[in-house]
Amino acid sequence: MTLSNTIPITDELIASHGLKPDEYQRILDLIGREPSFTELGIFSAMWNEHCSYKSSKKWLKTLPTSGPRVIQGPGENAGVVDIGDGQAVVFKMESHNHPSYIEPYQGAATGVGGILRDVFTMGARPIAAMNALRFGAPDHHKTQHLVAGVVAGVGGYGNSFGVPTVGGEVEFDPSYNGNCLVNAFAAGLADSDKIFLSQAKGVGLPVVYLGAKTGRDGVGGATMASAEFDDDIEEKRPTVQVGDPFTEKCLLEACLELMKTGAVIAIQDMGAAGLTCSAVEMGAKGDLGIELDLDAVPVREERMSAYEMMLSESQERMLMVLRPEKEEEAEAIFRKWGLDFAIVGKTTDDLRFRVLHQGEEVANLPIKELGDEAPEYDRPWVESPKAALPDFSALPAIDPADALLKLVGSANLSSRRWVWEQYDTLIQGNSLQRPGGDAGVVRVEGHETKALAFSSDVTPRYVEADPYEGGKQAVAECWRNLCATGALPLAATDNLNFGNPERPEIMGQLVGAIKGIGEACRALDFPIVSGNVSLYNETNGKAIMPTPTIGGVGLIDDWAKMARIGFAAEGDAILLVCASNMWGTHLAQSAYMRDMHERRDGPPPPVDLAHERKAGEFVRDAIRDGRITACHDLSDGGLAVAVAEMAMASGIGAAISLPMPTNPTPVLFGEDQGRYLLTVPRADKELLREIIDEGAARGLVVAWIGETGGSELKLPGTRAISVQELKARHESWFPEFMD
Amino acid sequence: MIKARVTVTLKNGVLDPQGKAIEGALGTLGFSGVGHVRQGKVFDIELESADRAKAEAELKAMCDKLLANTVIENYSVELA
Amino acid sequence: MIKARVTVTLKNGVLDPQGKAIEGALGTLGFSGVGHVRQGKVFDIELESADRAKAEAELKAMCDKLLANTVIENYSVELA
Amino acid sequence: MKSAVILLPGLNRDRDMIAALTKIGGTAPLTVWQTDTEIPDVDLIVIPGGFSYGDYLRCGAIAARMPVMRAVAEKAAKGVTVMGVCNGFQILLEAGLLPGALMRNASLKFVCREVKLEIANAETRFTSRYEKGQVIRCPIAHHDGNYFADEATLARIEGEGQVAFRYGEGTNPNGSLNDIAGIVNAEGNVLGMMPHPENLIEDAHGGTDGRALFEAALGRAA
Ligand SMILES: Nc1ncnc2c1ncn2[C@@H]1O[C@H](COP(=O)(O)OP(=O)(O)O)[C@@H](O)[C@H]1O
Ligand SMILES: [Mg+2]
Repeated sequence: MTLSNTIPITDELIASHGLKPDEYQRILDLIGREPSFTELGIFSAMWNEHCSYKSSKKWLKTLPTSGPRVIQGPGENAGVVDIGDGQAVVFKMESHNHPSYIEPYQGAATGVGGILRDVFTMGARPIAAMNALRFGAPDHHKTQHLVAGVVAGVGGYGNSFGVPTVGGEVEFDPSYNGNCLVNAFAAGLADSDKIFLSQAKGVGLPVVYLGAKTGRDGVGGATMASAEFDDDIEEKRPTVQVGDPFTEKCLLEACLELMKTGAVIAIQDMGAAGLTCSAVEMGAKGDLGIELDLDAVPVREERMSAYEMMLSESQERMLMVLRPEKEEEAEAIFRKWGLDFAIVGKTTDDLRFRVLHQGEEVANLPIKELGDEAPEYDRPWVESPKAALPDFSALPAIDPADALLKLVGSANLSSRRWVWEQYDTLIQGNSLQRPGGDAGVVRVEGHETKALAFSSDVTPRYVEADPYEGGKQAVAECWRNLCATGALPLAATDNLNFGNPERPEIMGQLVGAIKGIGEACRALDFPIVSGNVSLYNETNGKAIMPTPTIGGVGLIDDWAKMARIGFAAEGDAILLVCASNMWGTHLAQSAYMRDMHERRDGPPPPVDLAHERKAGEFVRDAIRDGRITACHDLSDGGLAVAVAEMAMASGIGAAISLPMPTNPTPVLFGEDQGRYLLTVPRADKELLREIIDEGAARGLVVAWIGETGGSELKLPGTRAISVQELKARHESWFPEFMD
Repeated sequence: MIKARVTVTLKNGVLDPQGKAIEGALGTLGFSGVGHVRQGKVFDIELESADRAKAEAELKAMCDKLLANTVIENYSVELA
Repeated sequence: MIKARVTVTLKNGVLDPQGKAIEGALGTLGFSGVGHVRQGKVFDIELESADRAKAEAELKAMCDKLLANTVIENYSVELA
Repeated sequence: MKSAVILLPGLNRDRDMIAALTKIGGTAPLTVWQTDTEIPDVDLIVIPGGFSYGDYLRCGAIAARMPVMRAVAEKAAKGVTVMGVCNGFQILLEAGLLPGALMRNASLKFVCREVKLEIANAETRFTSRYEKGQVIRCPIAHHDGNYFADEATLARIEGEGQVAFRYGEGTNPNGSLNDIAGIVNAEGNVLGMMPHPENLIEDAHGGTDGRALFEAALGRAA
């Protein structure tokens, strides 16, 4: 046994691997000797925040993750949910924040590549993608460059791979100045009895390496030390990974083809800390040891050390346990697609993770403990202080028409067309609703009437003001967006982006948000089936706004009855579904207060989950019965912005009249939760009455607040605005900012 | 007027999917003995200037700011 | 082993959207006196060969067959 | 009518195209893999869209040099109907089966949206079910659709009526010369076009403007 790998393990080296002294002591206790350099690298990969979830695990466990339709919850590459007829939807969201800040195009591209791989590793063909993006203030010197690069990167990868991008978010706020967020979501379709998992089974079976060759990509920070023993390095190697969507597309086709042959026992994509994480996970889950022979690993660079191979984050690679009798057939498939295929090891019965390189054993570790014994922290946290409702009565009055024009043309509420037109939104020929509505909707191929709806949501300013309410709101808004198309929300994935959890205030945000998310998911039967945590999003001690992105999936039984946000016709009655005849009341933390008065104080609007559920079910039923002609939920900008969006989406105007209090601002711009707008043909008086009565019977207020028609939007107490002007404002901010 | 050529190439170790694809295609077309292929860019730039030293400094600034992605690329500047 | 650099540039008169966009961007970034910008490609190719003349002929064949689209592009070959 | 779809690694609208041909033609097309050197007897050969070989080097360049493209060229020379959409168009140009080149979009950005397409010549075997001057809707999704040809070539294809489709009413999304969106060869049996008629053939797509193109190319009786 030869383990030393020559690099002496110093305190400095340990620290540069992100391991705290007590964590290193844990390693010594576990293996009873000093680790080799390669082993140190393996531990650092397995025990970092990204792989071990050491700060968040305790709290993630509190989330609801099961339900009658859940086939696979968190713990695999992606969550799996039954959609009936023997089919399942497979989905997950993942962040690529830091890489995207360093190199926006490649960072975002490889983020998309990673999440697509997670989905097809499970045997699903990707059918939809979303991207939730957050950037610094528009006038910050890096913002434009980051937006351009990230959007091009998301598109560059997704378009070439061939998945329609059907939704997402783009938001600007100074808290992201030094730390943009790129959260990528992907969903795929699979037969529910043909889901592939990462758990290895059977002793002595071949472990196969698939896909692209291994380079030194992403062998970061710690390996800078490797410059000392590799005198051949002419330049500091960049740690940026470059995506190769072409190879990934081939990998998709090859994997799906291979899975059909029955050759695959277990499969795992190589994501962060590639070979290390994937091999350990496959073995540990199956109660098996793994032996890897690095000399068999396809490499694209010369003289790679064992350490580098084990930590490389080269993209477009997979590891698989194969039925030996199918080896030839499997290899032929991969060769046909021009991909590497190499047997790099075998499963063993000794529960050890052994790594061989050039005839030497460079690592020999207990495989279960690598994962199970990873540190887990109960980090101290403090509850975020609750703000009192501010008094806005002294603020100068602003004409509602002026305010609306400003809001629809603002950085955060303007149209994202500039972004999504760079994405292929219709490839695969199943996109029923492309970006611009409440949720993206994709037809289920091979089925006459079924479709899936997707939405990604969070309102970070709410979470910052009250993590618990904000966590609830993120889930509720996502759920609402799905309901607004007529979809039954099935399940969600979460991407928790926060600052440094070692600071009790930040940890308090994380804890509060998870509690809120859990509460909302339980109340709405909307389990979390996969997710990702991204911590330490801060620069110079200043954290981003807490951003727990929720990606939700819903099922539409008959897409012919699906609702869209655009007014369908002139002369439709507009109905507001809400909780009380106070219409709108809550201005604190609203887009209006932020953008019109630069006020960011006070509590966010509270979410009444029981009402939320009632309202969503009512709206969904009305859509499914084919009784309504359009539907849109109320979110940023409140009632006024929601009506404007419905008008802009159709080109049809509207007149709103509802009993106004002396100050119309909270009614028009308040962001009270649990509200929708519906339209119904006005001529059908009976139907109108029926819907209003039925809402009342279910404990909701359904108010007839106006009518569609003409080419202008007329809000109470102010001048009419032409829909054309609204549209011009709405569409111009982004191109003017970027081009 | 000064004519300059800026050449931008990928740093060592950075994956070059284009180069790789070309390698493969050359093989398919029957060219044997082709080792690594790496793809880069050239920019032919005209500058209204007579001061060669200043032009060179300016071109380098253009590379740093726009023409090269210095996170993954190297550049070189050559005046005609 | 022979190392070669192949440079492929657009023919005169062929539209170059990338070059034009760069021209514009350089102006926006405050670089003045920038005339035409044309973008092209370079390929750094390793050949397992010792015969320079043969290598050069082979590289030209690669250009004609693959590396350049001779409808719109010119190429030049340079051995290291 | 029998059709075949050419498959090359990196193409990604092959499934869309197969679905369209199946739905409109009534039977699924045959598929032909890049290394195949022969194409069965069919009435229509289609090269779908995507990013063959990642579109590395130049769009369609590597694909155009694969064995199957020699077979396509032979069929085209014999007068078989051949159609390339998006990447398929780029491949046909690189293979020399159509004149000109497709450059990067003038905006330098990938663009996916709906455009208006004007039927510039309704007498080709692809456009015969439209009227000359008719304007149809059609989605596009590409990064390199900026058609370029030297003056002489451009004059020739314009003069010979080889321009089949033009972007209509100020919707040119890419800077294409003369708003050219699709062209046929001199013999009229090979079409290349950037827009995606296969993504507008059924109600779920929000329209059926693309159908008539396939109906004509498949030669189906109305
Ligand atoms: N990065 C993006 N990619 C694709 N679509 C996006 C992106 N950002 C926003 N969108 C789309 O723009 C529309 C408006 O977004 P948003 O205001 O966040 O919606 P909502 O208020 O309904 O949650 C939605 O249809 C959304 O999917
Ligand atoms: Mg919405």
